[in-house]
Amino acid sequence: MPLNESWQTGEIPGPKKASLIVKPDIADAMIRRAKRPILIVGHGILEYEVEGLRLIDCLIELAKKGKIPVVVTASTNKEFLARGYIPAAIMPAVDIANRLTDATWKGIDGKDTYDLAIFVGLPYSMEWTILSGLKHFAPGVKTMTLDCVYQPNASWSFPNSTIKEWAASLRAIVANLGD
Amino acid sequence: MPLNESWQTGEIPGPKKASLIVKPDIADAMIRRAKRPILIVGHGILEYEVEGLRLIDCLIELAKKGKIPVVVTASTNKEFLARGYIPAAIMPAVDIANRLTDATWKGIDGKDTYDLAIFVGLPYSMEWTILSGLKHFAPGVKTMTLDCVYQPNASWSFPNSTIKEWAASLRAIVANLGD
Amino acid sequence: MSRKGVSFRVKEINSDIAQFRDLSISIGAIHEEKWDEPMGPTPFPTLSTLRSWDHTLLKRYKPFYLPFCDLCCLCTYGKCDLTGTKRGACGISMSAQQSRTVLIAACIGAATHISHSRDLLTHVIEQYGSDFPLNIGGTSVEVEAPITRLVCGVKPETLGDLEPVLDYCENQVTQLLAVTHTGQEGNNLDFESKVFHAGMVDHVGMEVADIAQVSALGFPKADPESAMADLGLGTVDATKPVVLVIGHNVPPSTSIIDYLRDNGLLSEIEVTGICCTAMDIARYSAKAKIIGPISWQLRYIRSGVPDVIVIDEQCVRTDTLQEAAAIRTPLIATSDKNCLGLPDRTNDPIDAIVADFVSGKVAGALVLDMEKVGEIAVRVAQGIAPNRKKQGTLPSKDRIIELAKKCTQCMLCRRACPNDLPIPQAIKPAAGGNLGPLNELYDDCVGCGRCEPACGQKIPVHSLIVGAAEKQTREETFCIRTGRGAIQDVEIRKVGGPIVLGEIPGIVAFVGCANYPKGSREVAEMCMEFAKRRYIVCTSGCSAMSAGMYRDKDGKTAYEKYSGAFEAGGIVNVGSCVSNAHISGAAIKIASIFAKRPLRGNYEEIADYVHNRVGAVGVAWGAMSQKAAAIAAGFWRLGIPVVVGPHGTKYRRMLLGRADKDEDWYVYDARTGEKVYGGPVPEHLFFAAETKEEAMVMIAKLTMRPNDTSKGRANKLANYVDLHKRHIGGLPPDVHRLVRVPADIPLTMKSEILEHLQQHDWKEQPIPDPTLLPRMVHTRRD
Amino acid sequence: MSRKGVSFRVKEINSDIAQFRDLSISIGAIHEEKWDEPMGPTPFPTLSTLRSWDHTLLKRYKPFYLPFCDLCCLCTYGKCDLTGTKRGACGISMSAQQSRTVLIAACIGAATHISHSRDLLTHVIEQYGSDFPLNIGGTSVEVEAPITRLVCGVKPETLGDLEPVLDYCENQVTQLLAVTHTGQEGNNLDFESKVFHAGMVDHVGMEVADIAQVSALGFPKADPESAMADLGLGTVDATKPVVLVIGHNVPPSTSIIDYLRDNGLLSEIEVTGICCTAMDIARYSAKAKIIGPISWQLRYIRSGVPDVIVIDEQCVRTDTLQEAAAIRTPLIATSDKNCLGLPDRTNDPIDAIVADFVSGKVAGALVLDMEKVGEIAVRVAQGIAPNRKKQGTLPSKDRIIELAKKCTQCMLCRRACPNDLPIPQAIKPAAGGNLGPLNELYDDCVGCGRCEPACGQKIPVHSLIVGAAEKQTREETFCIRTGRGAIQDVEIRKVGGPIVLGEIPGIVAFVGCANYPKGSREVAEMCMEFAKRRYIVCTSGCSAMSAGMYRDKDGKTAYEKYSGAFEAGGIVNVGSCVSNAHISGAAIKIASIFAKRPLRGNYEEIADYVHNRVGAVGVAWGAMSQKAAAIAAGFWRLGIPVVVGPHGTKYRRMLLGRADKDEDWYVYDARTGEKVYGGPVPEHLFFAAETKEEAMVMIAKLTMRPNDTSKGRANKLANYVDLHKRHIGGLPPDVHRLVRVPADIPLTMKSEILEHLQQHDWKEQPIPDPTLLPRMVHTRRD
Ligand code: SF4
Ligand code: SF4
Ligand code: SF4
Ligand code: SF4
Ligand code: SF4
Ligand code: SF4
Ligand code: SF4
Ligand code: SF4
Repeated sequence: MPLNESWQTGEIPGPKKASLIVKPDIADAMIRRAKRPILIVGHGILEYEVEGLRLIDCLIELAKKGKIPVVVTASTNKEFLARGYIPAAIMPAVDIANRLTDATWKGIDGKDTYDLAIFVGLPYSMEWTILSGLKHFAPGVKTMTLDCVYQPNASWSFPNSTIKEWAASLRAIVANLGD
Repeated sequence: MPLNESWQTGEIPGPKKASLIVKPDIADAMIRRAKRPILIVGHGILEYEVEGLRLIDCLIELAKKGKIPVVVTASTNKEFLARGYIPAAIMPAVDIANRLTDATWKGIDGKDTYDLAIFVGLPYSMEWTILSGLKHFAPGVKTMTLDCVYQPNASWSFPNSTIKEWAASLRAIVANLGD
Repeated sequence: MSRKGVSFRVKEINSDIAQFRDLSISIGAIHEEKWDEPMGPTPFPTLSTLRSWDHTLLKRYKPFYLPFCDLCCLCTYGKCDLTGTKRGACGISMSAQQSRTVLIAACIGAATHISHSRDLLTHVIEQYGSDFPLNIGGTSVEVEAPITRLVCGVKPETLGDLEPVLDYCENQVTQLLAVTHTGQEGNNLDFESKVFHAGMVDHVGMEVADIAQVSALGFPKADPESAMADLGLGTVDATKPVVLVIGHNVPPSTSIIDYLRDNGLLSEIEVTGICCTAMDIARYSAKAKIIGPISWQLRYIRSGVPDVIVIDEQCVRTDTLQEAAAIRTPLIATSDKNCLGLPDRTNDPIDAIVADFVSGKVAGALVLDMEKVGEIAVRVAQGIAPNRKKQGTLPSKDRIIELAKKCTQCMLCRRACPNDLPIPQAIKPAAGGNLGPLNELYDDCVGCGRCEPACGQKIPVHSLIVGAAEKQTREETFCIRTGRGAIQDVEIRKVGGPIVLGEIPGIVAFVGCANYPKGSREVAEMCMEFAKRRYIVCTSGCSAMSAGMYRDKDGKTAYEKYSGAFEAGGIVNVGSCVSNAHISGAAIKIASIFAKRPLRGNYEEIADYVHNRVGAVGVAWGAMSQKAAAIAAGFWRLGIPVVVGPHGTKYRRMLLGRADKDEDWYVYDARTGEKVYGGPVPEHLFFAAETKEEAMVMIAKLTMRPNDTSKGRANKLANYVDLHKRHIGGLPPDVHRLVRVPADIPLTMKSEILEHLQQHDWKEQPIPDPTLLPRMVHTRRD
Repeated sequence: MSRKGVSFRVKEINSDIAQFRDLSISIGAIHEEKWDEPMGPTPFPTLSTLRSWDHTLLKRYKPFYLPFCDLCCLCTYGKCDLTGTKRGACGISMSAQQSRTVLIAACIGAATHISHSRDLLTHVIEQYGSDFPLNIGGTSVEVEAPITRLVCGVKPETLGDLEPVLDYCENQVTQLLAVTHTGQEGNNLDFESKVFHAGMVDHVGMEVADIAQVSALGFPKADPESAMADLGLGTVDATKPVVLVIGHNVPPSTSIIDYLRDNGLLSEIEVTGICCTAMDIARYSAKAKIIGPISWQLRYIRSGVPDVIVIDEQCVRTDTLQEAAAIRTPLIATSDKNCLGLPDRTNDPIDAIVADFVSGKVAGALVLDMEKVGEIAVRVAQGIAPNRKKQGTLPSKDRIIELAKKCTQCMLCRRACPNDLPIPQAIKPAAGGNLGPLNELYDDCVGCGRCEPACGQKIPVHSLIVGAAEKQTREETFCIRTGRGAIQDVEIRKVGGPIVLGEIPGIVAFVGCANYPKGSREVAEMCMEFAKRRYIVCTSGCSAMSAGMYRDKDGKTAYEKYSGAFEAGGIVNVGSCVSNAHISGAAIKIASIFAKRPLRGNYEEIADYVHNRVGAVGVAWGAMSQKAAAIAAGFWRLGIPVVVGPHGTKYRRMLLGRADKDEDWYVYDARTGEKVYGGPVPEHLFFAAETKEEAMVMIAKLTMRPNDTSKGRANKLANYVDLHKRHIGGLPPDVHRLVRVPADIPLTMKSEILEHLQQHDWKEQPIPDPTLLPRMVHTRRD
């Protein structure tokens, strides 16, 4: 599998493409460096379970450790609630992305703009187009995806990976963040 | 300069892209392996001179050593004639490329089809589109460019290079071929 | 030299020059006088006539651009990299370029409906004459052409009256397409305004097509109890010769039915259809069987069942000739828009054509004479069926296992699949004999075939999936209420009150194509859910088929379970794609018939009424085509929100409101002229949902309107809150923005909502008499 | 309810309903009777009428596809990867997709001309009335509308007669655009046939526009000695208030001239123009100055000279508003196709608008009333000029050096430049004070501005180049013969013989945009070369300007050096883009007037004549736009070859003959009906040349026709061989394919050509009476 090609073969991006998160520390560094990160979680995460670890639990840990507010889309909320974690906001993916393009938007807490938006779990092509929207129209927001496939329109993305490699990376990111 | 991006920033290719000629031997191996190579030389070569070496002389040597028939486009013929080298054919670039898409075409000598077409010296975007035509419609013909810029639609291309690096590579290719 | 020359056939022009003049006389505006409604301000609007209305909407519902490509490749200055703030060689910005791309799509869509409309109209006029009266539903439908009346300010009474309406449409499409030329419009919002214009013109074109065919071909006339037709692969009797029709323009298919009828063959031959031609042929004869939407083309052809394939135009897979050849089934092309490189046999004798087909001498032919097509198709099917033996190309179980063994798990098929289906993961067990996982993919597969050329091992991936689902396909035996056409004026009068009072929480229309993220079933489930909740549910085109392709736990399809009337809890299949005009037409008729707003050439006022008062929502869950883009745009200009599935983000932009920006939601109170807060309703104009669940919750929310009575708002809120609780979890976070006065709160949810309101510093807001048009202040006529 | 409603203004419809009916009566075909030519076989052809002619051409000139993108992104099933033999989700193949893209471009181009034509016609009918007679050249031009007569079979005599012609065009564009919808046409050659159809319809639309404006606005009427106008940046008197008009639709500009004339201000104000509006305003008043083609927009605006900018439609840079604001020059938009987001001030009083502009309160406004525009523009220019002080944004020499120092040599500007100009290499010395290399780029720069946003250092690269060329721009003082319009019938009669006999080796038309690989000068050089060789040279649009932008060693421009007559060695500027119709019209008139072939509705025969007998070649050296694509397609359907520059490969495909395949070059001999070898002439239908030299050699070759007399062929060969020797070197390798009989050999080249013939086993071939239409055998009428 090619590392840094669109997972959907035809969804070729233009000249500006995501840097690869080749090592988990890269993602950690970016998250640490961000003043106001936000995590947007789509329904796709509900499917993933590797070696007993459910992705959603990993993300909750990430959000807690990194103190990152979570926006849930679609029905993802139910699963978070079921785990006793109350997301910062429930909002469709296009709505939160649209707000991120507004440089005057003060965030879900009304305090300030976000400088890093971390996406995970949206359908591939929907995430592709939404990240494209942000690439072009949200110059102040860096974007990162935590999916196991390359998303060229993000600022940083994992390469196309096997579920195993990817789960290991995620675990490492979360572990590091705790440091 | 990025090695394997289109030299013209906007001329993004699709999923199928040229392999890089990272070392001159790669090109040599391809040329040697070809049963019936052909060299197509555009007018752009007339501009290039590096450290006393004129590109055209280098190509004549390449053609001679590799016993590769040369097709000249535009006014390139005059310069070849001036050096006492008679090209195998004079033909506009779109004409020779069009013939290469015809799997029944027996070549300029009427003997057989070509399996490797080496391009050099066409205007960048014209070469881009012509190589695209061959990528899609000449499945039996591998293509290579000897220009100093990356041509994504070829089968093999040099990376975007400085004139110096590139001249050195060309020289090495020609030298190797003599072996 | 009359404009009629346009639609002439060559032979006619040749035969008699005088005819030109005769016809030019018949163009006249005879019926004009009979319509005593005074002309409104904007008949035959040009590109700029309704611009200020568009900008009013666009100020609230701003485009959120989702570039699907970072480049522009529209002229030879390009490709231009438009990333971020870069501009192209013509000076264009990314936002304008995205809107420009939407405009091209909307123009293609509108042109497609309008040109279809023109071909159909020319055909029925040739058959029935210009003076043939329009009859959409007898006396039940007095407002026969609400969109045409509204947009053009004319009241057509005969088929001939529809011609100048199409002239207008063609003129406007040409103007609009010109706008996309290099170095024309430079402003994204003005591009968007033109997209709306294209959409409006598209609805005129669709209306013309459907009222012409309903009138001339005797389709169900606004009949809530139109007949049921068979639906699904399993309904075909493959022992008979089988004709397959694909496309959108019904005349070649009606000619098949006519020939069968005239020759007493109706029960000897199966006439089956895919896409809108199927919908319309079933309106012509309920004996025709509907196989399914566009995604069924490959699987049905590969099954080997059809003995002859007749294609007309639109949404016909462009590899149909190759697929037909693979099962040795002849193909007849019948539209000059889709000639497939075939020899033109239009003027050859029928016997010769039939003989050539039956002997296998030719694989396909172009026949542009509709009357010939019927006989040819039937006789070819009869002639060829005995020898073909229905050999398809779908692999047997053993063959599937054998093919699956060749798989290298390279993932390329999955990476080519629009729905990212886990194909390699399903092929692996298949190689070991377990076809279950492959079969499971069947429901979610949109039948695009892209996985096949992607596979380096030449595994016919789609055929593997369909082959593995063989039992399931045999069980596809559903039914569908045939397209009824328009909504009766009397139905409008009946529901007008309940809609405004809120007994009916809204109108939800499921329209458009089958590019679903998770298969057809989701459409059926949504239809049933909203019908159960007593919304008025409308369906059309591919979505109307999908709505019928599922049985609930009682074993009933949506059409069996719910009535076909335009009433609370009805599921109203209006018909094919062009019948979508009856849905926008119904919204317009609510304003005109129920609320008595002047209709003629009075676009802005009617749109303002619909936007502020009629709780209609369009849902194009699998919208794929340029036509779908144009249809959506026609709804947008009326202020009707449209919800699409996740693939809809590829349409390049959403039109999203910002509920959090109070200043965006002010309306004029028509009674006082004051600007008052109307609430974020409807919140969006174009919205892509990630999942069915998110869509349903959003649909319920988008039926709200500033004009809702408290009873109405309470009913709408009850549905919204309930759906949110079930599918998203908890009370909706924005419920305080949607409650205006205490009476808006649904009784059963009182305490929890009150608590929420308190937490959010809720304040009571008066319910306005809302309008976005300053000129409507104090001038209300209802 | 007449179709006239289409072009009505709202106010008129409102004011009087009866008018509808009055007008519907005036549609009539009154003049039909007066034209005694019998109707030909194909008036008002539909998409399929001329299909077999197209396929005949396409069999010989097969598309060579040059995909400019490997994907299709036209619907939400996509993007689809179409690499090699892959197919999209709709089943489409790469070849069909490329042709489909060409069809979209051709539809956009045709729609643009036709909608421009409609707006113009509506405007002049409003001003002069429907009955205003067409007058293209008095009695010198009896065949006033050769294309319209040929295609539609009608003979227009008044402005009003042109309306139904445009109805036809709009109808066909709509049909054609529908073909590009997902799931329509699946065959690449049928797409190409539709491209040809779009081109043919485009030429009808162009003809209507130009004969309407020539007639109504009093443009030069087929006048070989039309006035000379100033051309070039250096011709503007910047001490006066300066108006700049940009676009293609001349009415706003004529309204400026009218206001100046009426108020005796003609010599007080400079009226300057860019693009075709410039060409046409100079036809209206030779006092108007033409700045240059599209590539001059940025440099002229940035010079700060214009005090007001009036834009209409087409090829107006979409960043004009931003550029205008940067020099504090107000902008008036006048077309509903290009509103730029500006407030609509159409109905505001002129004084208020002028005041708002002059005070700087508004930067731009939309004014859709042409009559108001003239006064506003002039008064704004007068009011604003004294204060603006012509401050431009071009950097001084010092500033250039300063900016150049910021350059990091990252190459991004060069990588953004369509012509791959060595910008970083020129900026380096500039940082050291040597602006020479930067200045050298000026000639080759197409002024697209793409280099600027590419630069991370925010260096205004294009401005640096223009700034460095400051002296050169001041010296741009050229002249151009204003567009003469049609070719006189008597000229056609005069050249018909010499063309067929070969005294005139061919007609070479330089048309289209300014996307040149190496600047304007190459066009001027080619024009002069072919005029010197006594070809008939035609020019139009941007190319006509470029042709005048160069002085030869005698200090003369092409227009000063050569006559404006349609004769050997003439350089005939027909006018703006829409005047291109007179070039195809001239070819048609050679068949009709000189050879007396029936014209009316007789497309195939005329095209067959032109293709086999009229040695015309179109050259669109800088073809960039969709309009250029449509214009080329109109020439292709007539069998006239078109040569483009290297950027032309981005049009996605060439149409190339294969001289080496003898079997491709057989024609019918009309005398005998036999199929005989006609030789590979013209060799190509659409050809992209790599360099000017290659183009010139190919042009000379492409003027050959199978019907050439020996004298004619010898003359054509002499030019071809001579050009080949000079520019390519040696005898052309294919000369043996072009000599049919010994008498074909140019006398002066006898021995070397004979030697070549011997080496190539040459055999004499009879000269046929060539036709590609079986039905023309034995039925010749000339
Ligand atoms: S817009 Fe579409 S066709 Fe053009 S470059 Fe982008 S993906 Fe390719
Ligand atoms: S239309 Fe504009 S942005 Fe698109 S390729 Fe042409 S110049 Fe570039
Ligand atoms: S045919 Fe089905 S499985 Fe194959 S790519 Fe299309 S949707 Fe995916
Ligand atoms: S593309 Fe073919 S080989 Fe690759 S995973 Fe899919 S089925 Fe297997
Ligand atoms: S709903 Fe969509 S796919 Fe179906 S027939 Fe209509 S346009 Fe085609
Ligand atoms: S039109 Fe066809 S090839 Fe293009 S994106 Fe749609 S399905 Fe794919
Ligand atoms: S403005 Fe001139 S230099 Fe700059 S990119 Fe365009 S052509 Fe090249
Ligand atoms: S883009 Fe700017 S910094 Fe880079 S080479 Fe060009 S001028 Fe210099």
